[in-house]
Amino acid sequence: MHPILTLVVQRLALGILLLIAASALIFGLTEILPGDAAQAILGQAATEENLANLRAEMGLDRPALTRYFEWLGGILTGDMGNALTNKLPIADQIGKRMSYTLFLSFWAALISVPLAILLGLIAVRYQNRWPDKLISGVTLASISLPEFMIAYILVFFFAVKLFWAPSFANISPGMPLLEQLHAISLPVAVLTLVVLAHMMRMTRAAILNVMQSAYIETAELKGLTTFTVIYRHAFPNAIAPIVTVVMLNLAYLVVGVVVVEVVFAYPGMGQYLVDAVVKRDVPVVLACGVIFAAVYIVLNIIADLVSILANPRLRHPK
Amino acid sequence: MLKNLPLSAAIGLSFTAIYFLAAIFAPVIAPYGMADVVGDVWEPSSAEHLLGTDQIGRDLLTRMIYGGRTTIWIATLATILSFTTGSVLGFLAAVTGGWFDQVMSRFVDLMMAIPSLILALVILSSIEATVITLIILMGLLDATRVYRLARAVAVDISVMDYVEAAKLRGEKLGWIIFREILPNALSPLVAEMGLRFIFMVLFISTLSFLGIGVQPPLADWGGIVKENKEGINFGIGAALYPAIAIATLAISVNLVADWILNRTTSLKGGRG
Amino acid sequence: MSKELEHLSAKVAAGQMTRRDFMGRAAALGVSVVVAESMLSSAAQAATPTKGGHMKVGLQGGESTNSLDPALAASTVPFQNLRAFGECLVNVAPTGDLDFRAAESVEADSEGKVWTFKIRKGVEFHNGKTMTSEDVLKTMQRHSNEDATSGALGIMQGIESMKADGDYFQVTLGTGNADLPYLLADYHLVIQPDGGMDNPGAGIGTGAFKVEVDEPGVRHVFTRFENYYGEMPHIDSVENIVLNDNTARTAALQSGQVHMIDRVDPKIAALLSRAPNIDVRSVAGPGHYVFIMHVDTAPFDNLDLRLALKYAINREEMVEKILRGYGSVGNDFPINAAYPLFDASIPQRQYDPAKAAEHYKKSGHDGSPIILRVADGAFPGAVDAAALFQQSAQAAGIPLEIKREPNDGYWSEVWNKQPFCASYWGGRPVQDQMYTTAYLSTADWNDTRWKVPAFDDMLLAARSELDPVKRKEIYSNMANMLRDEGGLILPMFNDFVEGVSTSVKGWIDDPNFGMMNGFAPHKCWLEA
Amino acid sequence: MSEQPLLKVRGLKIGATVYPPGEKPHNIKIVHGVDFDLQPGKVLGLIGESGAGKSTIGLASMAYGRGGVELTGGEVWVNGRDILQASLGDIRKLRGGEVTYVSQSAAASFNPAKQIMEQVTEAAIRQGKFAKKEAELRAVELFRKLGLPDPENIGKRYPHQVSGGQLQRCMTALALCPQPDLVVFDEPTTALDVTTQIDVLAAIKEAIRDTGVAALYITHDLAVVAQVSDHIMVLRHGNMVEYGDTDQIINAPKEEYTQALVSVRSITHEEKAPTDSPLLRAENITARYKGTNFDVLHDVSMDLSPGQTLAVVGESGSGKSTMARVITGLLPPRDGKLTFDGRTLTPDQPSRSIEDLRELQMIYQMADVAMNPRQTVGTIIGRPLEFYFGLKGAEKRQRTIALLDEIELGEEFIDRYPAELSGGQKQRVCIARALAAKPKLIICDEVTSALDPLVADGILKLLLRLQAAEDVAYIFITHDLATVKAIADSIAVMYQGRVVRYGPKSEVLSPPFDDYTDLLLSSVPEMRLGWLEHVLATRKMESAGN
Repeated sequence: MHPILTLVVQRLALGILLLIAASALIFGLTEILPGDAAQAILGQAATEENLANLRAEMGLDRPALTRYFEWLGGILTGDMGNALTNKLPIADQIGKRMSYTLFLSFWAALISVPLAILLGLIAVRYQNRWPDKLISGVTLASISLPEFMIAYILVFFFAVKLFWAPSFANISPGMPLLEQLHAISLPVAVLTLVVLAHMMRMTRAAILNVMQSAYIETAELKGLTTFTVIYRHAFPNAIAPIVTVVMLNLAYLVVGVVVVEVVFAYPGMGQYLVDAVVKRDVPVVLACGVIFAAVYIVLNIIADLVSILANPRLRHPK
Repeated sequence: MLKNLPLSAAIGLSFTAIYFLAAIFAPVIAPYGMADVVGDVWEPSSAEHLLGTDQIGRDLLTRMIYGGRTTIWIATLATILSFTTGSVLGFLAAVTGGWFDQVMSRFVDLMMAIPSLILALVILSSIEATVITLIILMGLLDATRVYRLARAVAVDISVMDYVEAAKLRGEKLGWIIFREILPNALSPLVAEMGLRFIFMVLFISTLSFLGIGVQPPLADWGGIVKENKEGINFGIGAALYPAIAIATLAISVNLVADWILNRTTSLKGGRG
Repeated sequence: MSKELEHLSAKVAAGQMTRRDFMGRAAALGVSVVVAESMLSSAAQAATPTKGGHMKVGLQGGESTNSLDPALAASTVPFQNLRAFGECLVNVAPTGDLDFRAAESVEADSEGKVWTFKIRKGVEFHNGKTMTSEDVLKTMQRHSNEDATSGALGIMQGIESMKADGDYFQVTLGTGNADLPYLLADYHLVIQPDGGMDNPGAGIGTGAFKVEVDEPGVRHVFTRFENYYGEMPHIDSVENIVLNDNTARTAALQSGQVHMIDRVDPKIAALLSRAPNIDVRSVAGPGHYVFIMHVDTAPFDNLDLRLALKYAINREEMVEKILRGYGSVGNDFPINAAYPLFDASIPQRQYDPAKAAEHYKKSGHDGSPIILRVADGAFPGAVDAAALFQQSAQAAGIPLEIKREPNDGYWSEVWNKQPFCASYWGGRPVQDQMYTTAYLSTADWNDTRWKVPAFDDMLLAARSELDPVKRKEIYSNMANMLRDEGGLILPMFNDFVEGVSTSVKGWIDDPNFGMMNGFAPHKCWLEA
Repeated sequence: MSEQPLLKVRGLKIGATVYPPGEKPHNIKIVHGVDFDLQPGKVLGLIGESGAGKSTIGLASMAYGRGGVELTGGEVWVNGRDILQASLGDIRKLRGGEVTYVSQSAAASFNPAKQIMEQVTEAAIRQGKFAKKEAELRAVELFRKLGLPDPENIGKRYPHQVSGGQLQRCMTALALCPQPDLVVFDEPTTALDVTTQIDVLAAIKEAIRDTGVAALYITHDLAVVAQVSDHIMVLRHGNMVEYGDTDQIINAPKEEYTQALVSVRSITHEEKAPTDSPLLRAENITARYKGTNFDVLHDVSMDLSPGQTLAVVGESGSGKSTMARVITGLLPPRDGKLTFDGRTLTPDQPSRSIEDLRELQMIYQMADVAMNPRQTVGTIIGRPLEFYFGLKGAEKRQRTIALLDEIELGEEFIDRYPAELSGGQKQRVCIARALAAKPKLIICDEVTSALDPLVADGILKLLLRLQAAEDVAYIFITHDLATVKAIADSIAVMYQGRVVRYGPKSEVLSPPFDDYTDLLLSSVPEMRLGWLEHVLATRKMESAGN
């Protein structure tokens, strides 16, 4: 296990470097681009002197570098600072919103991942027969629809017409779990549809790829049934690519939900970020950006590790 | 090339062709001017307005045709941009290796660690979204993905004996990249190209939907959905047509991509 | 009027009959809509309200960047929140009269320079502290502080000095202003303990509701404040839910998840009103959409050109196409029936290509395209409106060129900087304030560069004139002046269009602002 | 022949669907009606070149068609029932139960993700032949019988943790574990080093004898099959050429084709004496690969005279291919010196002059990956002409055609793609490409080992002819001593990164031998019965493969 341990350390170190670089990149962008928080807030009410006042009040009059390093220092000491616009501490805000987002992603993942893999296996089992074609067709369609469209269609039918599910995800901490689930049923459905296709297709491809190898023939020549061959011999060797794509999609579930949150007025990170971006609330944008990047990086590391663990060559070196 | 063309691919090709032709000849075939208000709001489809009218009484079919034009135009150019930059850099990195490879790959990691939609948000929230800026932005953001693929493919190829043979012969980088590697990397890249094109279409639609994409009166499919979405809750189709268009285009291009992929894999020959 | 109608209106109030049916019957009985409406609202009040319930309101215009600091409130959701937990000295009633809240009464000296408010006794803040004139003073001081970024800063500028003694709060102005109480009704000016100097965002006020949950950009829940001095709201609690996406907001109302939504898109108002359990309420307000010209910049310094453009716009078409009828035509001055002392007798300007062409010719303009700058954000449908303007002007041979500007930075870069662009005004409670903000020579936001001493004099005269008849006459003259010489082209006043579930009773149309000027939660009740 | 045959094949016809690029997929015939019987406990050798359909026939005895292969006609009777008519369920019982399979590459045929024991016993358990415990005991027993080290625990290892030779034995254990009636051995030793090969061969032979199982033994190497089989069937292009008992086929082949197979490698080439001014001189080369910490070459020296052939012989891991990389400059040595044609070669390839690059060409083992599949033969051969001599247009084309018929291919090949060539033709094109540069030295890396014996012979003959004609020198890297004997002038025997024996062919190949050379020489299968036993009896040293 030793090589793996060192590997983890390397990955983590690289990850942290990436994070810092990412934050610098985002900060740089927000600096280069025209307009700033003061302007964004005052809008029509902007007059030179109260712009100046607000800038001073927000500390935007100080040089960019100092601000960035202050922020960085803050982060490293676990303090994300306060939002420029409403003076609320970013940490609590994000804390709340992140929990919402994770809640949504969690359930979406819980449904989509096993479903995707199962469908993938079935598609391989009946390769080029109707179940395969059906599954591929449906998933292809769902991958090809813009997610906001899926969302609206579901809302129209299940909320407006049938009154089965709420049209927007109004959840609050107090709610009992079942109500919360009911509240997020539509967003979860949308997200599931969006990520399902990709994962399923990759699973199918990965397993089919493995099915080309000679040891599958060996297995077949042992007189095993096709399904046994697939899940006992093919699947274990397809884990690495599958995990990679699953992680990619999980990352998407966490960071890619902006649209879904807009449509369902879901109080997640996406909404928060979009508002912050529009209002040029740099500290918030940075915080969100870094968190998203972190999620992506961590999931990637996990993917790497799993693929390593799934590979006996690395698990049991000679 | 087109011999023994499977049905699915045939359908895909024909649809794709139709859309592209419509895009190219939009001004010719569109029944009305793009921005002309020719009827009442959300008229149902009729003889003079085949798809009815949109939220301020413009002919929807016309909007769809011009919308398709913008969407396809942007998606195509962005795809081309992302592929030329992405694959050339990817090949270079794969062949030369060393620090260039390191720098590029790390940078790409960095770019990919930040969700592209969010980068797009940050950038487009302040620079004006013109067709050009959109193409460049989307193209470059997507180039990172292409780079990864191209590099991976090229790394596999560059260990082939024939590449080694070329190196031993003393060939220059140019020949090795464009004559030895590119032709063999083409098929997977082309297949990927189809998918990336779709993501472009969806991406630009999403941007327009969030209001930071193509700006009116210029129409794109995502934009038309946004303009007409209020109607959805009342079962008004205006918002559905562009969605259907996006979906069908996506599916047909996917079909074509799959077909290319299959052709190339069978070219490598199965297990023997 | 017939017994039957009264009977019916009672039924409606009792929820046994939908408002739409009633209007239908009323029409059938040959009763004008206005009368019917008034009957209905009076009947509504007459009916006995149901107590209790949790009211959900879906609102546009809330971001996660909002705060509860009254000074920073700029969009709808913060406005609704202030209404719920805070109270000003006075409010403006639907009728346009003053409705005294934190102040019990007000006295003015002869020329309206010194105003003395008697502060209400036994008013309690949500933190248990009792409100004093000191709190009032501090509040006003905070908002008039130059360095502060209060949205009410403009209003406070006319004030020379303020003082509080005992139960009294006194304001002294530089020049007399008969409308001061109306100015102090500005929604920013809610009374806070110590004027909220220490913690402006605390959300402590004297309102009928107290803050329960504050999730900026998501939802704000308020529960009835049991120690409220005034008339208790019928409902137990109200939830302001942020639903910025129009479709989501509509869907929420349709699927019965909220009781009311604001900003119903005119396009769908008709469709929405067809839904069985939903009423669409639209109220003419002071808000208006304008195209503004700088009268001091060529070519707009030429009166004939200005008139040409004014005649070249088709107001009816705009109201029809852009507002879908949920609004009224404008007359090139920023005042309509929503304001007290409005002179309805001023003749309406019509679309007249011939006249337009004539003035255009007289202006001797070189015929080069006149550039009109516009952005979606200028007002809903601004771009479409501009397109319509362009077409109607074309008919008069006036070449307009529309230049789209990005939404972002429109207010900082284009508006009040470019000589000809689209804009909107939310309106003000009184004419004086409207004119003072945008048409006084010295006004910051004089976005038409309208600097006419005669006009300024009239404004000041009217301001300190306490006799309504005389005032109305002065205002009428000012309106005519602006209409015929001013730099604003005002095609339309937009209505407040709102969707209300039929289970909501006690609704009264209020021209001051949407959601019954923000008091719907205070006055309406929920029928089971 | 009284009892009924275990395997009875009648009129077996096998076809396949192929999907050539750009063409309609169409059916081709692989086997055109073959008949044979196999009695219980007997071993039948199926021999033929690639494309003869021998593997296909072998798999047909399990009613299995590989890839797009379909069993189109005839009967295959196993234990008295026609399995081509049997239900899928019955076929599953048959596979891994009555009939089992040992494939050419055990390395590829073991699931990398599972322990060996699990895979060895799987069939036996699934087929309900043994309970888990028994099956494992039996496996251990087989491991021991097959001479695997540490039989109790080797099953706990993963495939990548054991050597190729051992894995091949495990594969045999896998096949024998369920106590089948018939085992199909498909080139079980071809992928192994010669020295390993005979051990595995011996192990298999013994196992067959002890378990009394019948076997189909498929190979292209007559010498090998001669050691294990009772009968031999010679196949060509899906037809039976000759059938007889081993003795008769080896010693008295009737058919011409069979005779050719028997008399293969009859090339003779008398050695030239080394000249005093060598073309290439390697002195004390020591090298290691990037990122590793051990040398793969230790102080290796060798000379090559102009126009002569130096054979570098050794098994995989002996460092012979590494030597090639050092000479070509792909792997700069840590120490040592290369002199080429009197001048010193810079160690790393990129810094070498075009002249050096031109005069030192290389031919690879796998012809089909040595040619860009997207280039025509014309481009492949033409490029060096253009690159080194700036030939263009007609001139280039003429030269290309000239080269083509030097390698005995016609002008019509100029527009073909590699995919359209046979293995032999591909290798010839590679030779032409090397030749096009007018080199002084060509490094031939295992150029014949991927080819069928007869084809290989053809290539060797060609190379010799070209050497005579163009006076080009070869470094011939190979593990196959027969080849060496055929063409070498001098020989360097390499073992674990060192040259253990070096000199003119005659000296190297005549006693007294060092142990390794002896092992190497003795391991080359000879086409006589009983050779295997004899060798095993007289060897001095264990093979490296174990």
